[in-house]
This record gives sequence, C-alpha cells and structure tokens, in this order.
Amino acid sequence: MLNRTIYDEEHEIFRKTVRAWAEKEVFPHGEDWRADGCVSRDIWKSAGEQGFLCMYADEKFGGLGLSDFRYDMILAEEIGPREPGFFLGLHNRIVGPYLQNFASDEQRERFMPEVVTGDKILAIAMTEPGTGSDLAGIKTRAVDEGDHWVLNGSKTYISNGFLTNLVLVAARTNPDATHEVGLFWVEEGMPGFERGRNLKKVGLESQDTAELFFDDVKVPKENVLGDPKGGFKTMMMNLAEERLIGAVGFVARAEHAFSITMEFIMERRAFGRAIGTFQNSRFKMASLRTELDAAWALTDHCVREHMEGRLSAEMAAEAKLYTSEVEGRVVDECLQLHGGAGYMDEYEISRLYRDARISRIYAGTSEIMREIIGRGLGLDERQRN
Amino acid sequence: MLNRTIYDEEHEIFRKTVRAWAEKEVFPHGEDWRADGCVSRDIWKSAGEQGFLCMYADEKFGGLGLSDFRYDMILAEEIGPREPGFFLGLHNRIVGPYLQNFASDEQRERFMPEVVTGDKILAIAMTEPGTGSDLAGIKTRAVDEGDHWVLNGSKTYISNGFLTNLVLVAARTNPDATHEVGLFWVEEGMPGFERGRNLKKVGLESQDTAELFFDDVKVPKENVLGDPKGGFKTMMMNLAEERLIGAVGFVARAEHAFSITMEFIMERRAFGRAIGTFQNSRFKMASLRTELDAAWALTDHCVREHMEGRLSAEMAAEAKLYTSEVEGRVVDECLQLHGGAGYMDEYEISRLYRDARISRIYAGTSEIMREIIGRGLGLDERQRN
Amino acid sequence: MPFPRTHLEPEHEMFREQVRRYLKTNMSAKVPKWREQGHVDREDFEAFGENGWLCLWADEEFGGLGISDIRYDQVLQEETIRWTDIGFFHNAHSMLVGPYLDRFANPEQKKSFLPGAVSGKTIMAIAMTEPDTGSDLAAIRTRAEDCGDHYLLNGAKTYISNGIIGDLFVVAAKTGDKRGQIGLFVVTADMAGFSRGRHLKKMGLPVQDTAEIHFENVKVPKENLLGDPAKGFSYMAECLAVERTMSAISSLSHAQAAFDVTLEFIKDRRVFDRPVGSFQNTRFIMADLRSRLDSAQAYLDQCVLLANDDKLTPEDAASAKLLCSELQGEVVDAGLQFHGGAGYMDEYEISHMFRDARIARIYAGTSEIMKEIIGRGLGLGEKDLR
Amino acid sequence: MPFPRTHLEPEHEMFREQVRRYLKTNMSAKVPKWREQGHVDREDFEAFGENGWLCLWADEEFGGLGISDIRYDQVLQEETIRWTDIGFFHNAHSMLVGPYLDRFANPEQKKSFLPGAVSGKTIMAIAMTEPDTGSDLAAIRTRAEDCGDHYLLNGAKTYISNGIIGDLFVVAAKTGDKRGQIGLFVVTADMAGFSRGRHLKKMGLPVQDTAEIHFENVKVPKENLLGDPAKGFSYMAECLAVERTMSAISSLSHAQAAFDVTLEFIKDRRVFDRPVGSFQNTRFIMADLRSRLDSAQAYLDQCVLLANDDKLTPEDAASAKLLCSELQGEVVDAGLQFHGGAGYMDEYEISHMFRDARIARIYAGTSEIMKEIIGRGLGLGEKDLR
Repeated sequence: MLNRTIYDEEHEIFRKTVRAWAEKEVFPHGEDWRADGCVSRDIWKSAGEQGFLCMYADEKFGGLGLSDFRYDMILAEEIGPREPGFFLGLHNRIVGPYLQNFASDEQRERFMPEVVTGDKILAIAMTEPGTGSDLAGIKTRAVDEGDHWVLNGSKTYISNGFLTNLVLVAARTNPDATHEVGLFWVEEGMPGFERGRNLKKVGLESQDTAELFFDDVKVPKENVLGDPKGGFKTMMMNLAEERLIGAVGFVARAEHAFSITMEFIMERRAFGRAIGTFQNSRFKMASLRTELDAAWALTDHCVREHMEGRLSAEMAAEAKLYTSEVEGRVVDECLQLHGGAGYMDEYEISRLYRDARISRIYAGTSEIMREIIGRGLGLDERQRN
Repeated sequence: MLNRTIYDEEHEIFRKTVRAWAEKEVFPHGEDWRADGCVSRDIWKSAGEQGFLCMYADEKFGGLGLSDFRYDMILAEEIGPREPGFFLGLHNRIVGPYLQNFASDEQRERFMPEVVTGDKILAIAMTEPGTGSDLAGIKTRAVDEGDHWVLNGSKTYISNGFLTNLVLVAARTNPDATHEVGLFWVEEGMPGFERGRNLKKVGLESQDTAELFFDDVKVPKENVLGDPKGGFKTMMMNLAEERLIGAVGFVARAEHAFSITMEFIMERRAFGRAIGTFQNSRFKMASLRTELDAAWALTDHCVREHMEGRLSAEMAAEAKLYTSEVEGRVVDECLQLHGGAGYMDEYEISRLYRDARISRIYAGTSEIMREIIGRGLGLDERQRN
Repeated sequence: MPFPRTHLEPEHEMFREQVRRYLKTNMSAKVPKWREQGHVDREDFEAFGENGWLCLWADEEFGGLGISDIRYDQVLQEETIRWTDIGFFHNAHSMLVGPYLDRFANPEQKKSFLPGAVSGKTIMAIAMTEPDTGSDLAAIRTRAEDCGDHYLLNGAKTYISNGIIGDLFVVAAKTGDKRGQIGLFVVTADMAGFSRGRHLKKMGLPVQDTAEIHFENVKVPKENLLGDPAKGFSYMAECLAVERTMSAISSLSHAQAAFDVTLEFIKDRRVFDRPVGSFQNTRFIMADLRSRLDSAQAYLDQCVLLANDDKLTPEDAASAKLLCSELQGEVVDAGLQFHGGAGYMDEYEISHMFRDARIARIYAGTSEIMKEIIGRGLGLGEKDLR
Repeated sequence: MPFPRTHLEPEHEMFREQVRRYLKTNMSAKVPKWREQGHVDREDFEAFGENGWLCLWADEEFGGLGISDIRYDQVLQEETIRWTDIGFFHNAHSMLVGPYLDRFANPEQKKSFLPGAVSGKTIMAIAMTEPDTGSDLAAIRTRAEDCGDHYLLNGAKTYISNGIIGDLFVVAAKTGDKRGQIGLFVVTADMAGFSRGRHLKKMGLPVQDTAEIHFENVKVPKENLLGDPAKGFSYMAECLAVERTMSAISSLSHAQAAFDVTLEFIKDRRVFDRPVGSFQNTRFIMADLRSRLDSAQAYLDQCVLLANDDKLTPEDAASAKLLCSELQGEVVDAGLQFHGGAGYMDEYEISHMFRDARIARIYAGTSEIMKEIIGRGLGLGEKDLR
C-alpha cells in the first residue's frame, strides 16, 4: 500500500479527532438517516461546534482562518465512505468558496457566521430538468426589477436540496445571451421558493437530493454574487477544487470497500479455503491495490499542485475521471468477491456499490471530463477553425 | 499533462546533455542497429566517455560517486523510447548494483573501471529454457572444485547477451537444495563459455537477446559474488530498483507514443477533418493522457520512496505492473489511431507497439507481479497454514 | 433491423403475441405494487397457471400441456422481463424447481405435487444455499436423519427466491457424513418445524422475495424424498445446465430491454443542443453493445436448441450464463451512464435495471464458478492437469 | 467438446477433409519460405486453381464450379489459416476482388478475365486505398479521364494486398468532380504506365505482399470499365458486406488457432512445479476466451447463412467484423502473455500470430468505421439525429 506523504503530524492529530467524533456522533445514525432520506440538522451544528465547517472563514465569523485543503481531505476520507449522505465537502469546498472568495463583504458578514456554525446549510443549484452537464442550456430566468431580481424556473438533482437554507442559484439574466448567467443567494422562506420531492435514487440514501422551484421569487440586489452577467466565469474558477474534493472522496470510498473486502475474503471459506487465497481473488485484489495506489498518487500530486495554486482545470478533470473510474471498478470487483452476500443490504459493500455509481456522473460526467481533457490537448474542431 | 516535480535544475541540465548526445550519437544508428540485431560496442564506450555508466562508482574507478537514481531515470526517459535496444538501465541499475553493493573489493577494483568506460558490458543470466519466472527451477550447476567452481548448463533470453563480456550467472551450488544458488562472474574468453543465437523477436530488434552455454567452465573462486549459497537473497535485494527503472522506461515509451500520435492525428485528415478532432479520438486520447499521468504520479512517488530507502518490493511490483499495463494500452490505442499506417514499419508507432509487448513479461510477468502484491496483502494459502 | 433469430418458428412468435397481449393488458400496471410490497401476488401465479404457462412440460394428466420445447419458456421469460419485471420468478418455479419433480419424482409424487404446480396454487422454491456455503454446495450442513418412516430435517437456508410466498420447497440436505452425500426432499410450508426467517433486503430485484428458511425437527415423510437419498448432488448437477440456460435467457432479455430503454432515451434527451445519442462516443458504445448483444443472442439461441435435444454440455451452459450476465452488467452500466443524473433516480427504469442486474453475475453460480467449469472442460483443472 | 456448429452439412466437412489433407501434405512446409521471401509463389495460386478452389462461384463455362455457398469459402479459409499462413490471400483473390467481376462485369469481361482468375494464372488484387485517405474512400484522388475510346488513369494507391504478385487490379478512380463519383476499372500489370512501388515492410503478415502501385497516363480501354462509371462507390458498398464477413472469418479462424496453440503450450509448460495452465488465473482467462470464441462462432455462422441468402445487412457484417477482429486481438495478446518470454521469440508461432493479428482491427474498415456503420444503423448518425 502506498505510503502517503502528503500529511504532516498535525493533520494526523486532526484525523484522530474527526474519527473519534464521527464514531460517536455520525456513524451510529446511518440507518435512521437512510430511512429519513437525509442527515439531521443537528449533525451539521455538531460539525460546526467542532470547527469542521468552512475552516478558512475569518476568525471574526467564527472560522479558523485555515485554508489548508488537507483538513477537508481528511473529513472526506474519514466520513465519506461510512456516511456518504453527509456532504461536508459540498458545503466546505464547493459552495463555501463562493461565499469566501467571490461574495461581497456584506454577504460574508451576513451569511458566514451561520455557515460556520452549521445553522445554514449550503447548496448550489445549477442543473435543470433536461440540461444535465450542459450549463448553457439552463432556462431559469432572473429579471432585473430595479432594486431586486425576480427569479422563475426550476432546478433538479440538487444535493443538500432538502436541508439547505441558503442556496446559490444560477439563472440567465439576459434572454438573448445564453452565456449571461448570474448567481443569486436564495434563502429559505423567500416567498415563491419551494422544495419539491426528496428524490429516491440508486444510492446515497441519506443524502437529500431535491427539486427546487422558483415562482416569482424576489431576490434583493444584495443577494447577487458578483457580476450578474459573469456567473459562468465565477463557476469555472472553482471547478478544480470541486473536482479535487470529489476525487478524494471517491478514492477513500474505494479504499474502504477494499478494506472491508479484505476482511471478508479472509474470513469466508469455500471449498475448504479462505476465498481470499484463491489465485483469482489474489490477482483481483492485487490489481485493485495497484489501481488504488495509482489513484492516491495522482490525487495527492494534484492536491500539492492545488496548494501551490497551479492545478489546471484539465488535471483536476483527470483526477476526477480517474478516481471515479477506479472507484467503480473497485466496488464492482469487491462486491463480486462477496458473492450473494454482496447483494444484501446488510453487507456494507452493497451500499458502497450503489453509492459509488453516481461518482462517474455528478460534478461532470466522465464524458464531460474527457471533453475537457481532450480539448486541453487541442483535439477540438472548433479551436482549429 | 502532469507537472512532474521530481527533478531539480541540475537534472534538467543533464537531460539536455543527454538529449544532445543521443541525437548525435545514438538515434542516427537505429536502422543499422536493428539490422545488426544489436547496438555497437562504440556507443557503449561513448556513453562511458560521457560519464553515463554506473555514475555511482567511486571516483577512483572513473565513476562520479553519484548515486542519485534520477540521472538514470533521465537516461531511460530520453534514450529508451527512441533507441530501445541500448539497455543502459540493465547495465547501470540492474547488474551494476551487484558489483557496487555486493561484490568484493577485489572484484570492484578488477571490473569497475572497464564497466564505467563501457569496455565491459554487463548482463545477468538467470532464465533457463523452460523456467521463465521460476528461479527455483534453474538447472545450471556449479560444483566446488577447491580453488575454482565448474559451471555447466545453459541460459536463455539473456539481454545484452550477445555483446556482454561480463555476465553474472546464477547456478545451483547444492544438488540437494533447490534454494542454494550462487552468483558467478563469467568473463568473455573463459573456456567452455559460448554464446548461442542472437534470438529474433517480436520487437526490440536492436537489443541482443541471446542464449548462453556453459560447458565445464572453470570459474575461479575470486569470481564468486558473495555467499555461494546466498544468491537468492542477493537477487531479492536489488529487485525494487530493477522494477523501478523498468517502470520509468515503460511510461517514457508510452509518453513518446502518445506524443507522436498527437502529431499524427492532428495532421492526418479524414472526412474533411483532422482525425484527432473526432470525439472518439478526443476521448481515447483524454483517457490515455489520464492513465499516463497516473502512471507518472505513481512512478515518481515510488522513486521518492526509493531514494528514501523505503520502497517495498510490493510497491515496486505495483509500479512495474501498472506502468507496463498502461504502456500496453497506450501503444495499442495509438497504433489504432494511426490506421493502416500504424502497421507499416516506416511509422514509428509500429515499432513502439512491438517493443512494448515484452514489458508485461520481462523482469517478472504481470502475473508474477500480482502474485507478489497479493501475497503482500496476506492473500496466500501458504502463509495461513 | 434486428439480427434475425432463426431458431424460432411461427408458433413461437404466435405464442409471444399472446403472452405479450396478456402481460400488457393485465400485468404491466401491477409492477409498482409488486415493488412496493416486495413480492408478486399469489393471484399472479394463478393467472399464469390459468393461461397454461406454468410448468409447460407437465403431462396433460396433471393439467399441463406436455410441451418440453424450452423455446416457449424462453419467449415467456423474454416477454415477462420486457413487460413486467425481472423479479417475477415464475420461471424459477417452472424451470428451476419444476425439473426436479419432472426428472426425479416418482408417479405418486407427481400426482400429488404437479397439479398444484401447474395451476399455480402451489408456488415452488428451491433451498440449496446456506449461510457461509455460497457456491460450495458440498459444504452444506442441513441434515436429514433417517428415522424409519420419515426423515428428521434440521438446518437453515438462505437467499431463497420465492422464499416468502413459496408453498413447496425442494430442500438439499446431508443424508450422511461423506462430503457431497446429499438427498433432496419436498418440504411444504405447512409442516411443523418449518419456518421462514427474514425477508432479506437487497440492492435490487424488489419484486423477488428472497428469504431465509429454517427447519427445526421437521418430520419429512419418506414419500417426500426425491429419488435416491445419496444422489442429490448429481441430481443438482443434472439440472444445472437448464437452470443456467434460463438464467442466461433472463440476463440477455434484461440486457436487450435496457439497451432499448437507453436507445430511446438518448435519441430524445438533448445536451449541448444535440441529442445525446448523436455524439460519436455514445454512438460507438451503443454500436459495440449492439454487436455483442446480437452475438450473444445467436449463441444463446443455439444453446436453447441444444438443450431441447438434451445435448447442451455443462460447459456450454456455463459459457452462456457467463457471457450473458457479464454483458447484462455492461449494458445496464453504460445505459445508466448515458442517462446522466436521471439514471441515478428511481423514477427512471434504467436505475431499477442497474440494481436488478448486479445479482446475475452471482446467482445460479458466480462468474468465477462458470469459469471453473469451462476451464476444467478445457482440461485445465488443478486436479486433472499436474 | 467443441461447441457444435450446426450450419455446416456433411458435404462441407468432407470438403474440409480434402482441403486439410492437401494443405498438410503439400503446403504447410512452404510457410517458412513464404515468410522469408515475403510472398507466396505463383504456383501456389495455380495449385489452388487446379484443385478448383479459386473463385468457387464462377460458372462452369469459365472453369469454375458454380458454387455460391460461401460455407465452402469459410472452410477453405479456416483450413488455410490453420495449416499454412493467414497471409496467403487466395481468399482476397476469390472473395474480395472476384465478386466485382461476378456482379459488375459484362459477359465479354467475364469471358476475358474469369478463366485466368479461376485457374490462378491471373492473380487479382483490389486498389482502393490511397496515401492519406484511409477509410475515407470518397476522398480518393486517382483520376480516370474519359478520352473517348479509353480512360486515362493517373494516381497512386497504397497498402495493396497481393500488390507484388498481382496481375489484375480492380482500381477505384474518380470519374468526375463530385465527391464520391467513382468508377471501377480493370487494370492489368502489363499496361503501359502501370508500375509497382515499394514492397511495404510491416509489423506482421510477412507472407502477404503489400505494396504501392502507381498509374502514370495508363490508357485503360473502355472495355475494362466495370458497370457504370459513376457508380463505383455503390458497387463497393455492395461488396463490402461479403468482404467483411470474410474478414471476420479470417479473424476468428486465426483466434481459434491461437487459442489452440496456447492451450497446448500451457498444458505442457511448467512453472513452480505445475503446468502454467493449471493456475486459476490462466484457467479463468482461457475459459473466458473460450466462451467468447464460441459465441462469436455461433454468430458468425449465422451471418454466413444470411450472406448465402443475400440477407446479411451491412450492419450485421460490420458487427461480425468488429467482434471477431477485437476478439482475435485479445486472444493473441493473452496467448502471447501465457507463453511468457517464449511468446516474444520468433521461433514460437504465437509471436507471429500476435504480429499478424494487429492489422485485423484496421483493414477492411477499422473498428471505428464498423462502429459508425452499426451506430448509424441504430439511428444515431449525426446527420440523421438532430
């Protein structure tokens, strides 16, 4: 197994804290949360109390002023595999950075304190029914009415969508220009803002994935994030980090699947032998171990580059693509090694298999990643004409 | 493309030197050497003059006293892909270390100066007809005759086997104990030591791969390397480095294949477009780019660990397995993107494809690597009984 | 144009029409209810029975049609999967359990069990697998002790399909201490000491009730022993080729249906102003799957003909099962991927197909067991080749 | 026991015996010589002609047997590959070039060209591909200018199989300026202005002579035009389904032979005190390949029957070609791997098979083109689906 060198001593101390907290406060609730279709609001507040939310926030907002990405990696590694519905990464490293980096001082002052305590749970609403990865196709409209904007439209597949009380919504601000998109902070309780169903899905049962509806929602001008025409550009600026935190979670889940499978195949016997000792099992596990280690090496390399501020969008796409594909192969082979047990809910591998299936799709499908990487290589008709 | 961070400035200066020398002295001879079935003796001497041979050798033997593995990586990266038959890595990082680390002072004094100048070209003879990766199955025998040993047997698939004038030969020293093996320095000109055919193969045409025969060869006791019963242990100690230098060469060749294919597909047109701009081409290249970068990340990580003296045999096996498999996929897809041209000798990709096919086999097949990794995981019946 | 299937005659296609019409009219709409409750209803088996579609092979004296041409079973399975749900396991009743009665039951046993099996009043299941045995059937622990006029049955079974709604179980139990000394017994749910354990929750196949069952001092009358009490193992081996062919049929039907659902979706769903299906990557992957589906179908149809003539080798049945279940896995995975986020949502059929398919590479013998069988057939068994 | 091939009748198997006996006795030993010199000998074609094995479909008036059942060609190809070398391209002569004469030549043309084709005195080749065109046939540049009683042909072709020993070339040339306006011409090697370029060196298929050919003001008499001067493109399309079926047959025969060579090797070669074949990993991979070979064979044999009835669609021929060539690639790769270091050495047959196989995914239309064809057949073409 690859000897990871990215962490220092303080990180490992933090890891122990996280692990102890999660064993006590998070993991025991898994079954209930899966039945509820979402985690509890309390666990968000508990995470806030621990200082696990948006650590980079200024101390005056209750944050730690700590922007070291590795602490969020540790959260992803320790919590994600065993409680996949608790989307700390989304809050901390996907939506939070918009508030931290692109919001007005007034917005930061207004929202950040509760974002740090966990009273406000963040979400971002881009996808619409029928658009998928194609952001240029969104139809939600925002019309400038002088001192406020009026928002109309609907969004779907919104993670944290059921619990969120502060959601950043992408909407077209010019009916004639598909690329003019604004980002709006929409708050719980704004008239006309409704949640639809908490969608049932293949996996991630404790993650609330919802539809959101906007029916003449009046959004005050103070809630616009940056340039109301420049939302696309803003979204692009955060993509590398978004994909990277995803990648960490994917490898971590695959690693967990590998580890419970190791236990299973050394314990379970068939034809008089532990099934792990059959050559086929040994070879499969050896191949998976190798792919996992390549995935860790690539991910950690990208994290280092990211910390140096030089991770390209293409490299982040490579990390997302590679780790999610490795994860898919790992959970599939690991389930197979469980035999019939692997199909039963009572064995964790069955949940990991179902949870993992979205990784190749969300935050940009594998196909979109290949487009990004391939265009980065110059393999694009449009660039040549 | 992955931003490799393993090299410092002095390495890049060295790279330029190597590249300039190779462009002038090595690459122009490719066609002749392929026709000859081996590189010239002169090029070995030229490399020696440049100081490229066994840099770690003590200055008193003409070496540089420089053990930094990265200089040999650069040789592998710069020369291997374009002149695959010039096995510097074998000389410097596979056989050389036996002389450097396990030989007697007398042997080092006797052999190292000419090894550094390139007058002596090194080889190692383990494999026998019918044994393959199974070293315990070797049949070559050495019998202790007091002041010398008498060697009888034959070896095959010996790289550098035609040019070598100093070959380290593994032979059983106890007819009753398969694991008692000694290592013997056999020199050109010793009576009874004969070379067989320079074998024709799928690729690596300029690499001399030969059979060696030993018919009552008298090997003086001074030519025994270490404990005549402990050869196995010695061989095991150098395996990590052997696999690592292989891995570097495999990724480098794959990278070269990728790069010439990029050129080809942007130039060659079909149906009115550069073939690289078809989505299928773009996606394939994106996937290969990703795998290549994972391979570099894994390899460079392992090199760092090796330089710290903590690379495990299993991790080295992972690097060898992963890089050779990636190389195989890369050359195959790249050839495919060349269409009919890819099958013709005049296109370099056809040679790379043929050269690469041995990577999954030599220095331990992929199957052996999986055995090593899998046993390292504890998935081994024997360990459990 | 679909690749022509030459092994079906006009009468099979007429049968298909009849089945299809019935399923579309009378059963398709029940699927959501089945999924909700976790099993089909007894009336569904009975409806199949009334149509004459259960145990087609059974003699007319037992109410059957005496049709041993399994192309009819193939058609029935293809249509069931396309128009209802892959979890409606009437085929397991008719073609997995049924053949044990057909081949090994004596005339009295047939008289007493077959009429209920044919009418659907008696729903049948097979109980082989035990906790911890998996594919290693010789290692089962359930014991049947010979007590003169009856056997005393003790043990537990798991992963039993039709385990909740089943009335009649063909149970494998050790009848002696030698490895593989196994007998087969007909146990009915009304016997004292028989009980059902948990209705197991699983990743997919919600319509299929998978359960544990327990035997605690169940007195099984000797009349309920099938054939020789020591030959259960070879009886099972005899029935496995047909079971695996049926499993392959289910997998391939499911894969074909998933392919069609996906093809429709990608022609309709647009992204970047174009239908998803018009992208070269999508087109190439669908093309590759299409060619493999056709190839698998041609092979499987040949296997069906061979099975009809009792000439299908265990190796070939294993090949068909291996190929079709692996292909099914690839089709549902690619199909879900091309659905994008929608594919992960329960409201899209492909999400159910993805979950349902994962067991196919495991049950009726894992892919690994299939490879063992085929590989040994090549003379590569560890014991044969030294 | 091999999977039974039901599409062959006793007469085909008798033919196989006859061919096999001849090849083993008279030709197997020539393979090293062929490989050394880079082509077969004219006498080899003539020997085939004497046996009646060239252009089986040709009418008796031209010396042929009038057999249009391509199962005979399939058997011939299977035996050629197994007992001689995949690079002996008599099949290209008979079934790739021949059909152009069969379908589009007028009675005078047949009278003048077929007797030589049937006897093997005239070795035939087809010249389509040009430098830089690859699979995009509509983009060729060779021109045939109408000069009243003859056409003036100028241009260059490359990758021409039988290019060195060929006497008669069916040449595709532009007859106008519209994209795809192409005519087919019979050019013989003795015409002034015809010349051969390099005998191309390639990775494998050393027995197959692949060459460039050049046309410099070649006067081709009008009598040598096949059919309509503007319809060459659709003629080629018409012949492609059979060409691809033949290509699939070659690939699969080669894959079967590579499988058998490997199976024998791994039963014999020992490592760690056991035959290589007895390791589970080896057994599983061989099992997987065996099942896919059988499945591909069942499908391909169905395609052959459809082709016999002229019912094989271009999509199905493309599927067969895609599947069989990809499978061939996997079999030779795994086969070489299981040979270990020996597999890399020329003295082991698998090393030749590995090198020979790599072109199969490229020629007769690359795998990518096959996927385009199949994908468009599914309605996923960029132009059809908007």
